[in-house]
Amino acid sequence: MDLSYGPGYEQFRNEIRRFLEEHREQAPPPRLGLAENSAAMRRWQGILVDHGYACRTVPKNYGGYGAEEDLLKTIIIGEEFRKASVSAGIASQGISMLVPTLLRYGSEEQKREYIEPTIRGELIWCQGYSEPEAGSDLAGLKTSAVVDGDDFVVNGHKIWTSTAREARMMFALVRTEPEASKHKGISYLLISMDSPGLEIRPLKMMTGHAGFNEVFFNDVRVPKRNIIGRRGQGWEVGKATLVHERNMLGASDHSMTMLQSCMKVLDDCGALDDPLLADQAMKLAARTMAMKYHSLRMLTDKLKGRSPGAAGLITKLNGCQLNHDICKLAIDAMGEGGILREGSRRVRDRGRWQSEYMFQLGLIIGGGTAQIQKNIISEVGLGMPREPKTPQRGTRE
Amino acid sequence: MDLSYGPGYEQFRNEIRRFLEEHREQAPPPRLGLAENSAAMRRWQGILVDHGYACRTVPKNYGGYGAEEDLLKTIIIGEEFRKASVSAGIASQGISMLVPTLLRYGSEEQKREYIEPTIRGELIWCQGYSEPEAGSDLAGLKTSAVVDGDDFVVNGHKIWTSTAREARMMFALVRTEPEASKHKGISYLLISMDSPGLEIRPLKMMTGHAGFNEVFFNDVRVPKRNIIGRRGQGWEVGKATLVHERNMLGASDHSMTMLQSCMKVLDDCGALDDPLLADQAMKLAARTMAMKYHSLRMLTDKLKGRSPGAAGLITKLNGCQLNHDICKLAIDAMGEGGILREGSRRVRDRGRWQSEYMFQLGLIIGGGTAQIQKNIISEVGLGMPREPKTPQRGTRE
Amino acid sequence: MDFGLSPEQELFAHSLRGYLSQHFPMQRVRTLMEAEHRADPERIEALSGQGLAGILVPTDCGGSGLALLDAVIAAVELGRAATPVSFHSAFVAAPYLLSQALPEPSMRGWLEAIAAGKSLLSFARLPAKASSGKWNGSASFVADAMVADAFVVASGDDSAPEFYLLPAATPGLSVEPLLNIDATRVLGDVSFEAVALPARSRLPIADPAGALRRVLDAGRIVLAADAFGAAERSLESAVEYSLLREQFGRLIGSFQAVKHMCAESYAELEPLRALLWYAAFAWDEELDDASYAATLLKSHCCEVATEVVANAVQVYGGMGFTYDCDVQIWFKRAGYDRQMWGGPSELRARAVEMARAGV
Amino acid sequence: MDFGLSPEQELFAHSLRGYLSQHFPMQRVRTLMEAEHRADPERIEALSGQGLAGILVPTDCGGSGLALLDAVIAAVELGRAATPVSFHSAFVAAPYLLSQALPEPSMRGWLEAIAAGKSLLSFARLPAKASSGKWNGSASFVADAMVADAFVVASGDDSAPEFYLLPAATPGLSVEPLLNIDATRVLGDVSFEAVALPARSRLPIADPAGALRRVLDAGRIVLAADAFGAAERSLESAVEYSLLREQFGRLIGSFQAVKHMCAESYAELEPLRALLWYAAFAWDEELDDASYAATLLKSHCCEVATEVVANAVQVYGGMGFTYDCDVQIWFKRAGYDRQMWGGPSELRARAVEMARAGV
Repeated sequence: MDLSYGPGYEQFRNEIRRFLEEHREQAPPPRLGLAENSAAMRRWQGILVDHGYACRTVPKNYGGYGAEEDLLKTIIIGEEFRKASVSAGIASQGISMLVPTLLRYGSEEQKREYIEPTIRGELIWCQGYSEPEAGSDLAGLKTSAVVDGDDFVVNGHKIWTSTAREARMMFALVRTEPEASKHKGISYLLISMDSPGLEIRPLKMMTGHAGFNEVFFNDVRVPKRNIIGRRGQGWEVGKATLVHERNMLGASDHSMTMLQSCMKVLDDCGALDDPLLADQAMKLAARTMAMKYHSLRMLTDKLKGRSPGAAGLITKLNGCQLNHDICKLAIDAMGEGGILREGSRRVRDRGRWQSEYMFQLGLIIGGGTAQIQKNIISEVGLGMPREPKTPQRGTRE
Repeated sequence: MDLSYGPGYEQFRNEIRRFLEEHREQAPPPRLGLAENSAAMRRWQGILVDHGYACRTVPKNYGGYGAEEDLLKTIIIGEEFRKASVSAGIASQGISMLVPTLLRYGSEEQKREYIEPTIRGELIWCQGYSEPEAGSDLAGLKTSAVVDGDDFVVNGHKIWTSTAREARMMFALVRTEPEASKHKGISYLLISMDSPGLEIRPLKMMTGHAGFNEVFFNDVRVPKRNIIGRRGQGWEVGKATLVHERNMLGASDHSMTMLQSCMKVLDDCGALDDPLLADQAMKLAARTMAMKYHSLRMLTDKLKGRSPGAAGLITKLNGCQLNHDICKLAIDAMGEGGILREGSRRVRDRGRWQSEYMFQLGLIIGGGTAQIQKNIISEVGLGMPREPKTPQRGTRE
Repeated sequence: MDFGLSPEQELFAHSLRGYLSQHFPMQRVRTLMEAEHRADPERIEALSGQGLAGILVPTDCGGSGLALLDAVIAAVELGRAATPVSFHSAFVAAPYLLSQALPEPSMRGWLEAIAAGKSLLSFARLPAKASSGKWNGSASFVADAMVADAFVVASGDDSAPEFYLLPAATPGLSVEPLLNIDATRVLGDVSFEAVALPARSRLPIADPAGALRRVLDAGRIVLAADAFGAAERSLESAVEYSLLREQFGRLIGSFQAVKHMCAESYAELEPLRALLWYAAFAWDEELDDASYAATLLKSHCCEVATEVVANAVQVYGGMGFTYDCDVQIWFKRAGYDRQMWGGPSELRARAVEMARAGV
Repeated sequence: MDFGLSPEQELFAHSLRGYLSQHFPMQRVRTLMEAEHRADPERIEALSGQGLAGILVPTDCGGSGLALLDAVIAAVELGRAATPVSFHSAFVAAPYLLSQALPEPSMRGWLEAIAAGKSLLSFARLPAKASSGKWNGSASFVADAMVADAFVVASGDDSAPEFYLLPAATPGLSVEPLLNIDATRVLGDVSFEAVALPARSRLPIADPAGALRRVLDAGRIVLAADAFGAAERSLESAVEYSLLREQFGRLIGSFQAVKHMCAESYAELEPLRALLWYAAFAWDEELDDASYAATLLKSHCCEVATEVVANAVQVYGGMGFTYDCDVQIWFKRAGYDRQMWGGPSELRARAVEMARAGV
């Protein structure tokens, strides 16, 4: 048991601190959520890439820093940037999902064409996986791509596409082999967002913000060379980067930060004098502390090359529920003020608590609902049998 | 909306009060749980039957009082006896389940033979429905009864049989037509507990008490005339009396009484000064109050001959969980004293809270688990589809 | 013994449900939500036409003179339909207090105007007491603040409140909007700067502390009814959706996880219908445990409603999180009901005091 | 960065699990449960042979001189196996306090006897302070009261406690048994009637308030570990049962309701393993948040354990409610752990004070 990082890493930490001291004025102000697409942010991203603090393992010949994988260094970078309240650069789906995919499955030409502009924030991507009919059953997607000459012709409808309006390209899963089995008929395509026949409709959320979009394809032509991997290999290609290792500690860090802010709300509202609210705060503190050390345990397993087993499956389920509950407590502590929303007079923290309360509920749903996660925990984690599959029964008669 | 009973019923109430005043010294002291089998209790039961305060609707020619069905009168009897802390007589499965069954399905001979001694407490019955393999799937029972001459020959194994050691007879569900479908192959038999080949084993519960038994049948011979209804009609016969109307208000009355005692524990332990325990008490008070008026609503529906619909399905699920939670709070309020059990020095209320805490958990399970009840609420109450049935799949491969 | 609604009450609920679904369908609700702080006489007139505005107004003032139980029936329907109206303030609290002050002849005019849908009143609480005829201070989270024609103000603390009726145009009185998550009920702050109080603005109420307790109890019961309606409708709506939506080749409503989530919602929610009835009945009859019942009801009902609407969102999956899906409207509606006029833990702390005092 | 058990610690857990399942199988546990208040030197010797008795005893007193983290590993295994022993009192609290008083030479003998399994000590709290050398009062809920050879007594309030070591045969000291639901850990009351205190019975502990805090923290962490073990084992056992038992023609473990109940139990319980480790580590390293972590841990872990064992009983169905089904033993074991040395709400109230003080 050792919670220190050791001298080599502490030296690395000092380097980062020096870097931050020297360069912090060049950084744009940090924001919640995905980093915005601004010239200032792109300049900052360039500096980070050049110094190896962003996309550090991307090889030099594709415009990266070419460092070796080192999970602890990645974590220390995150810690120091967070502590200094300096933006850690662009957190886009292009960087977190497409680039690793290209590095593993892309052709040399594709790598040279897309990686560098992506990591430097010049080329923005959006993700086209989910579909309205598929929902939790992602592999049930129906958007079709049929070969016609040198192109695929794409028809269908994607949903939950964030940054669709800002993106120049989409990486998408489409069905190219309708006769194959569900998971074997999918291909991974890169689609230009300027394509004729492609239409974007913003999707307004419960919170009032349009954080997502729907994207419609009506005979959209995509060059055949824009496929990553082979035809029918798309499920494998897309699945490989669904899990972001970078965020392994992110979830529990986020909960810790939220709990701290929530305690501040309670303190300011005098709610710590209300024993009931204080009691709830301590319940949440215990859950948060447990998730914090649970994450450290997962990290240790990772560092030692061990599989965390079933214990690795619960982070998301617990994290979203925990964050949702922290928001609920903050709202309760504010009393009637708890229902105010962004833009109102006297609203606290710019309405953050209500919108996070809703957003976390959305996360409980998004990316594999809580129900599906419980299925996985019981099946993969505890070895319980799968639901019997009976497509015909249980449907409406 | 009218919470009074009206003058006619108030007169009936006064009659009961006069009766109680005149006769209360003859009553044995009231106990929790099922009324015991004692000579004093049988005498008292006889007095109650004669005055129409027990088994009041059983016809005179079978030894009863012959009153007409009147739910309100039944309720008023219960209220007054409870208020006066006088035993309301024998509450046995013979009286609550077998007698209504005989009245509806029994032959004239069977009625004459069994009803009078049963309602007077001279003939004690036990119930033989559940089996270890069948569990929640009651109709999956396997105990077989094969005709041989003038007898059925019974082989099998019953479980959860209360009062098996005291009973002279058992009313049981057995499989007589193995080739028929699950529900159509069952018959309802009356079996003497003295029969050769019948063995009783007490089943000790988590609480430390042996409230139940297992009963084993090894070539037990039962005269063919001991069948109630026709062969294969047993499921219909047995199911008709699974629901006791008498207990419609019983559950919420019981919760009210438990909550009151629990509040007394909190008060005595100074736990009302602990805002957290007091808060939990109020949560339980709200749930109890809701169930109290929910029961009154069900009663009103019943009086008006209306079906309560889905609302009638939740009483048991909520009641057991509520009682379990009330016990948990009382235990928490007692602190370290909460773990003492019956017979200990300094134990409060004779260890009632721990044993009820466990017993209520048993009730959450017993008589249709909470899981099954939720299935029924969703299917019958909310109109959601049944689970697809796939006997082959989902079993261990 | 008859614990349930009368045939007339059931008919009232039924016809109100029909009326609201026809005249305030969700599309119109959404339009009204966008309008938020604009006055909207047509809406109030339409609701008064259904007898909602005058439900507690005495019959000799043009109202229906009904009981709080009837108001609860209406509130459940308004919550189900998410109808944009601050029913607890405009049509319960304000007319109740005015009718308590009926000896004062000017009240009659206001009550008639309320019942006819001509005036919209709002109930406000102001901690500061009027001193030497000039008032300073501010009332927070006042329903309909920007659009109300007049305010019924309860000032001072709970033990010795005073009640005033002040038209919105009173010099020194100003309002500022608040934006809350639930755009079907609008709120604002009302400020008083050296407001002069003419003698006739004071409501002559015999037992002011009792009246304040009664008006708060009534408002809480009605807010609980609203949350109940919102939760009930979102559960029904989720169940309907689960019978249409397929995933993994099955209706999602056939998955035990979805079924049990709905069954649990139902089992938690349904008994509160009876408690709603009882709390209103106890209020109407002024039974001993009326205040205790109201307090327990609001705390518990609003907590259950929070769970039920969140479960409904989960049944809808991603769609439930969109603005276009109606479940978000009930979600926010229940959120408003929970926080207003006392949150769950605050109310339970009050209930403890009542329980200790032997209610 | 290495947040986890060392290979030696994993081996210790593994071998202890094997040992307990072989030498204290559930059948033997049941036999020992019946014996309850009878002394049983064989059991203690067997456990000391595994190094459990001397786990916190310094090496120069014949112990293993290990850390609380190691004791937590043992406690999880003892909870899993429901081994009849009051580990938190006999092998954690008592030896910890004696080792704090090691300057006093007589302590060495007691510590050696503990480590060797020759003496069974018990930790008792007595509200009354010794006055003029004579003691009156009584200590409640004392582990192993009837069978302990001596008592380590903490007397007086938390801010200035005094510690004494009194052999069970001390004149004026008497014990009476209590019966608790969990027959694997026995309790009693210890009465003091004009007990004379020889000077050497007092433990010379430099920072008595600190030592009391540390001993309570350690005991709470170990009780939480015990509850964790009991809950973990009951969940595993319920899952195993669900893969054998069929109902309605299917394994009950294939029903989503059963699966999700188990998944929820697992998701609630598993993160507490890391918190157990951290709380013990923080105690060992005397980190600033050690007491806060111990307090939060015990309150939350015991609540989760209560839910997990109740869920396990439900998976077993009717069988889970019988005395023959082992799940009842874990159910009661977790019930004991929850109530002893501070229940959940009491501990959270303490944690609030720490949080406000800025821990």
